[in-house]
Amino acid sequence: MLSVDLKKKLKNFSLEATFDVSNEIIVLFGPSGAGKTTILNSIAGLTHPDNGYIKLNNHSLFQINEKPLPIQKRNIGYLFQDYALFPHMTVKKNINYGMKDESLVNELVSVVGIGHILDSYPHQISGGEKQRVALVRALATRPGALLLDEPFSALDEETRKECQNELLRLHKLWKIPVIMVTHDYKEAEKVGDRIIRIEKGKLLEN
Amino acid sequence: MLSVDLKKKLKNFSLEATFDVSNEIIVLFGPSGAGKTTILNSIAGLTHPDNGYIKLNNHSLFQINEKPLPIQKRNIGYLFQDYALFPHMTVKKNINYGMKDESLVNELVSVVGIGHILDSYPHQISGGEKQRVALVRALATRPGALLLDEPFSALDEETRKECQNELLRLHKLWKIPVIMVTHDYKEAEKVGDRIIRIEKGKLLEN
Amino acid sequence: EPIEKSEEKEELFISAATSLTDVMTDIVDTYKEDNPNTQVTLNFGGSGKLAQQIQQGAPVDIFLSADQKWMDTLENQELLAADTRSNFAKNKLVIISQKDSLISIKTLEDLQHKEIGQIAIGNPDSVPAGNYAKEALQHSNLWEGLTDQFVYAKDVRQVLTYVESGNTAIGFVYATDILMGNKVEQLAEIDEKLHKPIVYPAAVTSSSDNPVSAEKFVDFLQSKTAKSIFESYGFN
Amino acid sequence: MNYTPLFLSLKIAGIATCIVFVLGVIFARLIARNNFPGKRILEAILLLPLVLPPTVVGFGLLYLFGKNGPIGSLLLNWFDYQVIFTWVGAVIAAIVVSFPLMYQSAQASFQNYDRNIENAAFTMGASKFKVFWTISFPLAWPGLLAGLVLTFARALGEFGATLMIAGYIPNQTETIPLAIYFAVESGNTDAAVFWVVSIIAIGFSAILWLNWWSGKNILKFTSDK
Amino acid sequence: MNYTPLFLSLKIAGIATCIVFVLGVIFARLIARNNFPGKRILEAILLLPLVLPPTVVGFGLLYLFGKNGPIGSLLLNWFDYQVIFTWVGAVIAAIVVSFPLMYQSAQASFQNYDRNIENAAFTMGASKFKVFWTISFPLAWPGLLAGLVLTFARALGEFGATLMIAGYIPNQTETIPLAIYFAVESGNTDAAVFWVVSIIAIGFSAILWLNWWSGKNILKFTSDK
Ligand SMILES: Nc1ncnc2c1ncn2[C@@H]1O[C@H](COP(=O)(O)OP(=O)(O)OP(=O)(O)O)[C@@H](O)[C@H]1O
Ligand SMILES: Nc1ncnc2c1ncn2[C@@H]1O[C@H](COP(=O)(O)OP(=O)(O)OP(=O)(O)O)[C@@H](O)[C@H]1O
Ligand SMILES: [Mg+2]
Ligand SMILES: [Mg+2]
Repeated sequence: MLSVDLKKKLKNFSLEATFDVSNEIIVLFGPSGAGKTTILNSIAGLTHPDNGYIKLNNHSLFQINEKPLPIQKRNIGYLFQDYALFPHMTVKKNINYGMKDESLVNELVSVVGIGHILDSYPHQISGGEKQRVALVRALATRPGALLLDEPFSALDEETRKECQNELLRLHKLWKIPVIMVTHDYKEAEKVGDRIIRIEKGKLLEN
Repeated sequence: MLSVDLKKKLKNFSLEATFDVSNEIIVLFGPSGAGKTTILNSIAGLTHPDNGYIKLNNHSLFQINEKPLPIQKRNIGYLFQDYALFPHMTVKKNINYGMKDESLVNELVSVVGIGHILDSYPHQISGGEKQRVALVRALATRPGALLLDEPFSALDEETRKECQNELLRLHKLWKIPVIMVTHDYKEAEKVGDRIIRIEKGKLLEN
Repeated sequence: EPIEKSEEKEELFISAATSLTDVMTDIVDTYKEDNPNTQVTLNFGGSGKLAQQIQQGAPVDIFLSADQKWMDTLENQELLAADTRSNFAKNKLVIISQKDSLISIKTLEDLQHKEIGQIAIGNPDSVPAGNYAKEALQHSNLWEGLTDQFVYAKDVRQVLTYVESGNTAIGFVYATDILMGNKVEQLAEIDEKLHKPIVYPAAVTSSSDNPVSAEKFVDFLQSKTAKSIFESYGFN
Repeated sequence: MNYTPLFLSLKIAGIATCIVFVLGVIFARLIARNNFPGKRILEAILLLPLVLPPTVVGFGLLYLFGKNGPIGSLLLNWFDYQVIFTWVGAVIAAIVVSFPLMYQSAQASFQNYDRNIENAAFTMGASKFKVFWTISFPLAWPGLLAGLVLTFARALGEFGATLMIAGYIPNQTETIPLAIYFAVESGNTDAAVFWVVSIIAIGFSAILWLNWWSGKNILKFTSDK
Repeated sequence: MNYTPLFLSLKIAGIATCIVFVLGVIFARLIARNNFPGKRILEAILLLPLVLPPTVVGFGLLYLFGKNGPIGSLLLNWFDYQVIFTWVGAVIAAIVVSFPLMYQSAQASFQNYDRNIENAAFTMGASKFKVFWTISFPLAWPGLLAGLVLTFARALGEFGATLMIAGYIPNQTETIPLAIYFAVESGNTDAAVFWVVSIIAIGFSAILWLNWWSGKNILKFTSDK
């Protein structure tokens, strides 16, 4: 269970978001620049809200006036919108970096179809391949919660479906809170248990 | 008129693409890792084919055994898949860098909705905002041909439509060859005069 | 003196001016032949540097300086053992030029008549050879007239380099230095009466752990054996 | 107290720094971006003045620029100009000893950013020259600044080679390090302390100013991160 | 010919380089990533040994480590150890004069890459230590290598401060630069040339080797670009 209640001043508006994620997949849906990535960054610990709290399974990740829990202790898997792959490591090393479960990784690699580029460096692979590597890397840590920032945006229809299905399968297995951002409403409906709309920093729950 | 006939060995297969683009919009459509970006890179001059030729309006851009025309002389606008914004310049300076026509830029900025971030640096804006900046920057040079690598993938439905329409409007005005990559078939049908399918480096024209 | 020959090895640490590098190595080798139980360590550097090391408490037993000034400084600061100071070698000041140069200078007075251009000289404030040269020139009332022509060097070796490479026509060095530069020749010897005697002082430091054998070594520098070695290196 | 060494040091270090900066950037850029046989060897040669004790460098310069040296005799015959024993000689010494610092820093910094950003600029029709000044240079700036600071500091502190080629001629080639050296050697503690404090003050304020100025003008874009 | 200076120089420069590399990286990392008042001033202070003529640095060290100096007296009382006139003194001199080069290079290179990549590693549960070694360090490597090369070269060529604190004691503190100096002083041109050639050869091969080794092990990921 992930509980979020945060306020943060951004340049053009202020972000206010209060929502709970039980062991379900929530889709954050909203126009470009609405504040979706900022919410995920706050949960992961890359940036800190000005006010409010963030809790995961009753552990406090962030609480105003307390020292925030450092990123590395949060156990939250995060697929960055711009992937943030390690440029100096091969795909294989990228994936193995925080790997908890090798057989899971082997399976993921073959499902998303990146087996042929395991020895390539990030600058040697295509955009969609990078995105899939980032996906596998985030899943490989077997996190306690999962944040996916437009995880399938660079994929073709078919690969995208396979990845969606794999995500659903893993979610059934792991039963953890997942927040996913997408601009594709069909995808949101298919994958999400619940869709939260966001516009100019304010939530409008469906 | 852009004529392409290129062969290039990639890691897992070899790319073979022969096609002409008259003053129309062509959509390159195909799975992740099929070679779409590689084709665009070859046309823009970032990488060179192993064989073949590339011509724009009967000027040779690339011809085997000749010195390829340098990138800066090709007059081809290119929206990179990963944007490649200048990190040390504000959005405004990014856009003005190769600007030919100020009034066009002003109009584009307001149509795609990035007026409020003109003074921000790339690391201060959202993913979709970056993509729109890259789009405006590529169009601002008023190029003789245009390459768009998944130009709207990070945009919400509505913004995406506005950008598509603007692209169509400009294309009517400019009448230049445009190649666009997308994974969204609806978009391909709406924007493209013609769709070229590509799979594992081979073209399968519709 | 067989009584002094104990089984224990004694260590002597000697700081000697750079210009004594070769001759002192030779002398110490000779000294060791008769005193196998004495282990001598030699340290070289400019007299100023060596004196500063001693001032900062470096473990030196004997100081061999190239000039009196730094010896005086140490003595005033009571860093020298009483009554151990003595002069052990002498040198002469000469004017040199590149070999086969057409310049002919016989006396100091010739310096003012000739179109000789720049003159290399050790910086009188810090290099003893420069200081002696300055004294001699002042004595002959030539110093003022020549000041524009001087290039000051940080040691005698640099003077040699300038003359060897032909960048200055003449320079002032010690007689012993000519042996080191084989591209230079002596034009004139400076009259010793024009400057203070060029003597090398030695002394035992007050912090020495082995004052007895240190003094013995200083005495050895005055011996006939040592004198002949000094002479073979051009000292007199 | 005679303040000539102060101005002389500033003049010499300033001029040398400018020249080294330009040369270092050009060399680093050309060499970093081109692969040719012997590249590594050329790079190692460019670093040699750093390995050699300054006096040896000075010795080499003396032979090159001396009255009978290959360069020195040319200058003398053609322009009737003598480098030895002038402040220009000190500039040359400072250039030679500090060049490796600039080169090595610049060379590392031109490797250290995403080349695709330059390509993006080329697609907008920018000339190589424009791309260099507007993209490569500012992106490489942190490393270039490091080199600039090292260069200035090294040029300011240069002693051994300077003394050899420029000689010690009071008021003409007497830089602060020379003044310090001779003050120390002649036991003139007051003057030595004065000049040590001066050179520290100059080095200190120059470095602070460079950092401040660069933070204000060039590095703005990283300030938020 | 006596080869002691060769081994001595290698030992001293090698040890000094290792220490300076570690210290430089740690300082640069701590200072580059934290903003505190006086940061710029601390940085400028760390660069000071570069501005001062080595003899002055040597004088300072002599004072600090001398029998009566603040550090020297401690060492003497506690460990009965004296640094002056030992090869350890030469190591200290080399450390002090080359530290600024390493620090400045390292500090620039830790600014020069995308911090988000470190954050990505943190989200995977990696400790600060692991992130430093596996992410920050290799990404900063080009600049660190530049610093390493400069440091080794400078340590190898160090003369003025070494002579002051370690003295010139044949076979004990006689590094190659000292050997060169005294060979020149005593007019022994052959020996001088021999040692100059040796130091060039060592510097040259060390730099070539460092570049080659780093290209092979650490920079692979940029090789295609
Ligand atoms: N580092 C930053 N500093 C200041 N403002 C920022 C920063 N990052 C983002 N912003 C601004 O905050 C707002 C929300 O950004 P955010 O990245 O959260 O949007 P988003 O919903 O993820 O958009 P997109 O769908 O385009 O990725 C935007 O207006 C953006 O310009
Ligand atoms: N720099 C490179 N060096 C070697 N191989 C590369 C390089 N860039 C891409 N490839 C490989 O070439 C193939 C085609 O890549 P390309 O980037 O053209 O794909 P794409 O069609 O654009 O895919 P996507 O839709 O995922 O962006 C891929 O298999 C990729 O791994
Ligand atoms: Mg976003
Ligand atoms: Mg692509």
